[in-house]
Amino acid sequence: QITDDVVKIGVIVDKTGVYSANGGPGGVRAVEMAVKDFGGMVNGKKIEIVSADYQNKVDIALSKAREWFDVDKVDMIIESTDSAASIAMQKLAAEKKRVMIFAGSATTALTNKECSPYGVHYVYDTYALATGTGRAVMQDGGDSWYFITADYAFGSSLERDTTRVIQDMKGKVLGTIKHPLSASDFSSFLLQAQASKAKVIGLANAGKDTQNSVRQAAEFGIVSGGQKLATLLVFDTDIKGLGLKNAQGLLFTTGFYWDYNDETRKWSRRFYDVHKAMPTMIQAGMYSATMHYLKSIQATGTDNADAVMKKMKESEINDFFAKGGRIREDGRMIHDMYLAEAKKPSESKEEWDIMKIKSVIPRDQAFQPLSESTCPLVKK
Amino acid sequence: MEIFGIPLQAMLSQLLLGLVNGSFYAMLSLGLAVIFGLLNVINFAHGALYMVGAFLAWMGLAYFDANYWIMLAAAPVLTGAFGVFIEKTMLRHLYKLDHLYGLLLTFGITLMLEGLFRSFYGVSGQPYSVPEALSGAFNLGFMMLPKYRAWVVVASVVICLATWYVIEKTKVGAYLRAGTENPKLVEAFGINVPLMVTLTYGFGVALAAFAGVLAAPVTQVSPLMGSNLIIVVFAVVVIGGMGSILGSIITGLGLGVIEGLARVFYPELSATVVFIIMAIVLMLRPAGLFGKEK
Amino acid sequence: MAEDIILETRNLTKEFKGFTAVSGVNLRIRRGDIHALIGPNGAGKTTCFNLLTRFLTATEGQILFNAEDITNVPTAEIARRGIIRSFQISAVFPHLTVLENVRVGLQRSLGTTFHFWKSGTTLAQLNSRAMQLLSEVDLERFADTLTVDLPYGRKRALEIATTLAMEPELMLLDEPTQGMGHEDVHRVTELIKKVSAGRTILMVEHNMAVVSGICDRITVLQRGAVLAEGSYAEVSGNAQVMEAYMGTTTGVLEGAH
Amino acid sequence: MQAITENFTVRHNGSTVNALEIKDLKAWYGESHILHDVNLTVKRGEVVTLLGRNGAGRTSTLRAVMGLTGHRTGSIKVNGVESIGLPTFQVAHLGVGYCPEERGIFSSLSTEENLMLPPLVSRTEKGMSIEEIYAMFPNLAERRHSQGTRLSGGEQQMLAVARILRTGARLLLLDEISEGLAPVIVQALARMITALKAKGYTIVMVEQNFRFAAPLADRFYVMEHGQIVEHFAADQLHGKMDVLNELLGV
Amino acid sequence: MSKKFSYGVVCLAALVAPAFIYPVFLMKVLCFALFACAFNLLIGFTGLLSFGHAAFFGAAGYVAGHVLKVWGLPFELGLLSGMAVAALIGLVMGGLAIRRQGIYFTMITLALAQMLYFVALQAPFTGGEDGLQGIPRGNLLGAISLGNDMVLYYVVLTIFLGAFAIIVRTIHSPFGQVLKAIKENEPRAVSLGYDVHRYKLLAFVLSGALAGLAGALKTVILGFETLTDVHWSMSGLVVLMTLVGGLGTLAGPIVGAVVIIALENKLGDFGNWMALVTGIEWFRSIGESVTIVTGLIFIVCVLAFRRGIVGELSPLVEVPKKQDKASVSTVAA
Ligand SMILES: Nc1ncnc2c1ncn2[C@@H]1O[C@H](COP(=O)(O)OP(=O)(O)OP(=O)(O)O)[C@@H](O)[C@H]1O
Ligand SMILES: Nc1ncnc2c1ncn2[C@@H]1O[C@H](COP(=O)(O)OP(=O)(O)OP(=O)(O)O)[C@@H](O)[C@H]1O
Ligand SMILES: [Mg+2]
Ligand SMILES: [Mg+2]
Repeated sequence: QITDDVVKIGVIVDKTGVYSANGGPGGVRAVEMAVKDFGGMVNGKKIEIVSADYQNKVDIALSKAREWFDVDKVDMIIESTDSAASIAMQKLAAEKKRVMIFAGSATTALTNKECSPYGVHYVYDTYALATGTGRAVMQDGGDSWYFITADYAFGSSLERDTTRVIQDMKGKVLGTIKHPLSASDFSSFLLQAQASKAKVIGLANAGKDTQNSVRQAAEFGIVSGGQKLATLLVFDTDIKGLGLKNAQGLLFTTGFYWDYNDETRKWSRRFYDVHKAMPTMIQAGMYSATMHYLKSIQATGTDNADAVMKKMKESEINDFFAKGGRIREDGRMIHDMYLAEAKKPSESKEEWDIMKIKSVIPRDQAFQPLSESTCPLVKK
Repeated sequence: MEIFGIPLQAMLSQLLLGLVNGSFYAMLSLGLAVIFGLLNVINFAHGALYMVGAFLAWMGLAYFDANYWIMLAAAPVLTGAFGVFIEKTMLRHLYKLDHLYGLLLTFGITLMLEGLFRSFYGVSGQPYSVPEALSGAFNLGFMMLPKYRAWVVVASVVICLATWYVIEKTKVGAYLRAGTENPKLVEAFGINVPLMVTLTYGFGVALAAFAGVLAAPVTQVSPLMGSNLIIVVFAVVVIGGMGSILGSIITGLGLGVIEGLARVFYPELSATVVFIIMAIVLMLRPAGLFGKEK
Repeated sequence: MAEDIILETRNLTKEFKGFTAVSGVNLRIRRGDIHALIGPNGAGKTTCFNLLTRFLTATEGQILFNAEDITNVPTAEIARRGIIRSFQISAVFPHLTVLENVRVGLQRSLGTTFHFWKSGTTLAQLNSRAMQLLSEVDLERFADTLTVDLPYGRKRALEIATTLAMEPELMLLDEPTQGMGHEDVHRVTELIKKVSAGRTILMVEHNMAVVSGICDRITVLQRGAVLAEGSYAEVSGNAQVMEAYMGTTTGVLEGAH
Repeated sequence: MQAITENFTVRHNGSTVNALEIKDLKAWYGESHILHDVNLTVKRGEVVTLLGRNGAGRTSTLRAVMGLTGHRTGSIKVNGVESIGLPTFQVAHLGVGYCPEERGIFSSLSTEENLMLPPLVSRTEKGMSIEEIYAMFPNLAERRHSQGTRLSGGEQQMLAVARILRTGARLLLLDEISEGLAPVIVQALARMITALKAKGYTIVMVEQNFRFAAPLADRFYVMEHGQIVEHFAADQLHGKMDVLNELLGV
Repeated sequence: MSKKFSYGVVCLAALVAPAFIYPVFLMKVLCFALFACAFNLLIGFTGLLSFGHAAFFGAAGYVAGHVLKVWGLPFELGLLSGMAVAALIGLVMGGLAIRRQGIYFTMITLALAQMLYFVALQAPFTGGEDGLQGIPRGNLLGAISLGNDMVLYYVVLTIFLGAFAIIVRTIHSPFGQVLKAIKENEPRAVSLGYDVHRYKLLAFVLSGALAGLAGALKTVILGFETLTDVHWSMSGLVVLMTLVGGLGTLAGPIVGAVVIIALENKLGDFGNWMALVTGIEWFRSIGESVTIVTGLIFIVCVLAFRRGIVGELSPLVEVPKKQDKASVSTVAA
């Protein structure tokens, strides 16, 4: 049975901020698409969507989520980017016993210390990003690093995970500097990184912050001076924003690329028709996750969070986004990840032809093994 | 070579960057000082108008194909005209009230401007590239100094000194200074003070827009770029001594440099150093470094 | 020596960036006197007042009040010791009632001025004393009037009543009759005379009619220094004073009025 | 039409036109009505004094002429030109120099800058040259580079008067220029007024100080409660002493 | 009688309100109302415009959050420590700023508060950009669990009424009388022997402590504390609330807080409703533009309704007593 005779999905995204292109309105579109594709109804009950812009602010996210749960009786919240807000919402959702899906947040805390029986971490996390990109760069000889890190949960999580990879592979971290979220001028951070003489400057940030760092690094002659940039989190939209001229050669890890196979192309073209941009991995993941959630409600016949979560964890995910995907007891959805490289302008044949997949990171290696998880839900 | 364990190279380059930031502080606090001097209004909207200047530059390029140099001239004029509009329709009615109302009004204008640009362009930045003629960098040996940033420093110093000269050394400046003290009397001498006030506001605002256009290629163009800066600039103005033209220029540049130093020696402090200096200055000289005790 | 000196300055000097407004002034004010400070414009009279009440800090010299050094005592503390000043322009609390104005003067004696938790009605105990003071300056009819609505001369009277509430030993009046019509001048002069009983008054005044009428002693300042001191007769007989103040050595010392 | 003819007369037959002609002037500060139908005429070359008690409205009359009060109605003709609707700065350009009650020396300007501040207000009149002014007020020459407000009270007063002599204004409105000054300086000012009168200036003085004003003025107006209540020429002064006594307590 | 009566009605309404309105929202309104009242104590009765009140609000929030979450101390101590820290900050900030007047004072408070913002951004215990989360509400007097929104609501309401009573009392106390005199004519108050800076400082500290109480309460209610509360826009918000409601009136800040918080939270709904009623689709978009509307209100208030809602309405409702009118006289002259 469905409470209140309606299944309500809350979509909370950054609609206008630094991450708006990565998740943002496109994320809302993806969820809408999923609901529409599902038929707008589940078990004869209507599916409704509410969405909000939380501007990457924890307080707005939390107030909104609380109100959604208390007043609007929202059954599931899916979010797009901010790690700090995610950790806060994870706690709230656990307290209110509602399903909470993280599509864009990257911190591994969500499936470790802060894990919850009601939370699903769907697309990627800092562990996956760090191992994919970190390994590749280290193997390329980049064994001394300096980090420019976004000063909040996501940035430090990404830096920590990458540092672990570097140290495992006998590399050195020479220093790190934190910058506030959506800083505009990176020159001073970049000069500090430059002065460290590290071989690699690791950018533990995302979205516009990453774009600005890369652009300004060029201005100050950092790459031409022999240092290498490691962009730890890059989306298709960032490459578009930078232009291939600036972005070419950037190496990064991603969970999805629209031009990977026929299935991804088919879905992505549909998405492009409504959103006028190709999907990022977050947006694709939000569609996939919503579908999986709705299917689980259909299968169990209830919107009761415990039942739905049980079902979601039992059933395998097989769609354009993930093959053989599985949600573990710590809430981590595991699927294959890809190591990608931004194309040179000469290689690009059309507007969105921007990256090539260099290798596939199989799902068992891509994510933190359960054995290392500090999540109390994991039975050891 | 090292100073206190910091490579000289790192220090010099941070100092230069500090000077670039200081140039913006100086231009903005100069505009604030000019406006405060004659209108006795703390122009809270200064940051927002700086942002508008930057956005105009960006919009000029995006919609009208007007390049950087055209917009460097056009944006201040347009923003100045908008300032004239603000003064004539709103600020004008507040002069007979407490000065605080001017602050509150311009605060409201700030919210509106930021809100408007936000609802059209989102909070994240729009990239604006360095004009062709200024791209590339000077190799100073210890660092690559992008030509554009060198230009920012030069342009701002020239603008600041020119403004200072006009106000302190010319007849127009004498009218302005006298108008600051007793506008009614200056008017009784036969000078069109209301016009002078309007134009002064327009000029101050145009200065902010000019700084905005200069900043566009450095910091990207975003609706919140002004509000992040304006509070620091307020502190600069307090330290320099409110209303002091020379004070705002020197303090602006100086604090930029000090911030740069702080980034080398104690990066955690770099954001607060301006405020710490402010607190110290206030304890020792309540009217600010160049201010006159009333 | 029998003279009872209430206020004395020793070599009092004030410099403003290279300009000496008050230089080496030695004043001795006798208890109970009405003492006038006169001198051409810019002689440093107001500056002297500001130094005595520490609205300005002296560059050099000492101020002794009842033989105690008060040179470095803060402004408000000087007032609490019994030196109360008036200003060249009228100083009242315009949006308090006349009664409340006086009560502000009295209130300090209760010692509850910082008690934000006490009820305002505890101030009622001061009302009778306040009315008494008001009747002294002939204002009791106006007790409940808002002060802004009073005519100018009455405001000066109220100011004096408030000053009296402080039980000052020494009152400093800066040009108490400036900008007044002739009747008001007369009224205020009488009032000063009346309240001077049992107090010392030091006043700056350009109006020689007032000075000659009520002052016991006169000090003439010029360019920041004391030019002459003595009774009205002594001072007005001094050729230097006549020269400096009237621009002529003949005729009598009289004010601009 | 009439205004044009009057303008015409100004140019061609200046001396017959009154320097200042005020009719039915009413003025307000905010809500409070200060001037009630003031009527007053000043001929070219005359020195006229406004007498009255404090608050009688003398300062307000001068301020109303300059357009410095709040709202005002009636007619104020300066050299024959109607100025009631003009903004303050244009009134000055009709050839008026105003010396306010509070002197208004600018502290951010030096003595000389203060002196040079007011612009020329007349196309025909040159005004006094700076040398002439310094000759008239040697103290100012001596202190020309010091900050305006560092001058002594009397010097400030001289400066306040001197700076409107430079502008070519031939109608001077002087408010209480002897107020708060030592007799020695008051006398200097009296000599200055006499000298100006000899040069053909028209002067309207507001004075509390009867002794100062009496020997200088050609005519007197007495104000009370925002109205002119008495008006007489200098030669009638003696006969009017009783009235003055009653009105002013002289 | 009408005053007592209307107070009674308002109190009654406050008592039954949670039955109809989301209690968390109501509690938020109460917090901001208290914040605005505290702010008004300063501006309305001493004429000092502080643009740094976010410092008290936010700092107390952080301290209360830390005390409750990390140290696990009880609810009451959380609030008290928040208040104490706010008062301390008030003392320091006031010590630096109180000697300057008017606009100078305003700028200094603004800059000092911003300094605190950067401290909050970097100090380890505040959690930086992430803020403090999962702060427990704890128990009242160690017994009654505050986890239930309803229970907490009545506790918050009681605290609010108590704090409001303190403010009213302060205004009418002997101290309040001195403040009034200082506001009217400061040099004269000095010459009467009042050490005006100390009185202003006490007013500043009181105002800061009460603002701190509001901040601490807000943290407890919502269970988190972030940089938003120490940011200067929060200082601007409280100025706006007070201005909208009516500077220097007792009830004004409360009305202002209700209006502004409702606006922030319900503007979207209101826009949808307007769109429904008027058929003009454009209204749907105003929910996205809270700042524009807020800015507009600010401008309109400054230009046309300087006395605020209460200030404009009260002359219509009751015959003004002369003396009251005086104390309503807006920002310091
Ligand atoms: N703050 C200051 N800075 C510089 N000079 C000052 C300052 N205050 C006063 N002076 C100068 O000190 C001198 C004495 O001034 P003061 O006000 O004491 O004169 P006064 O005797 O009261 O004259 P008056 O009768 O005109 O009031 C004047 O020349 C004045 O310009
Ligand atoms: N700015 C003002 N606002 C309101 N009322 C004013 C203002 N200036 C003057 N008044 C009032 O107008 C009336 C006339 O004042 P005015 O200054 O013209 O008098 P006056 O004859 O020059 O006297 P005084 O000797 O005091 O200079 C007085 O009652 C005064 O209180
Ligand atoms: Mg004096
Ligand atoms: Mg007058």
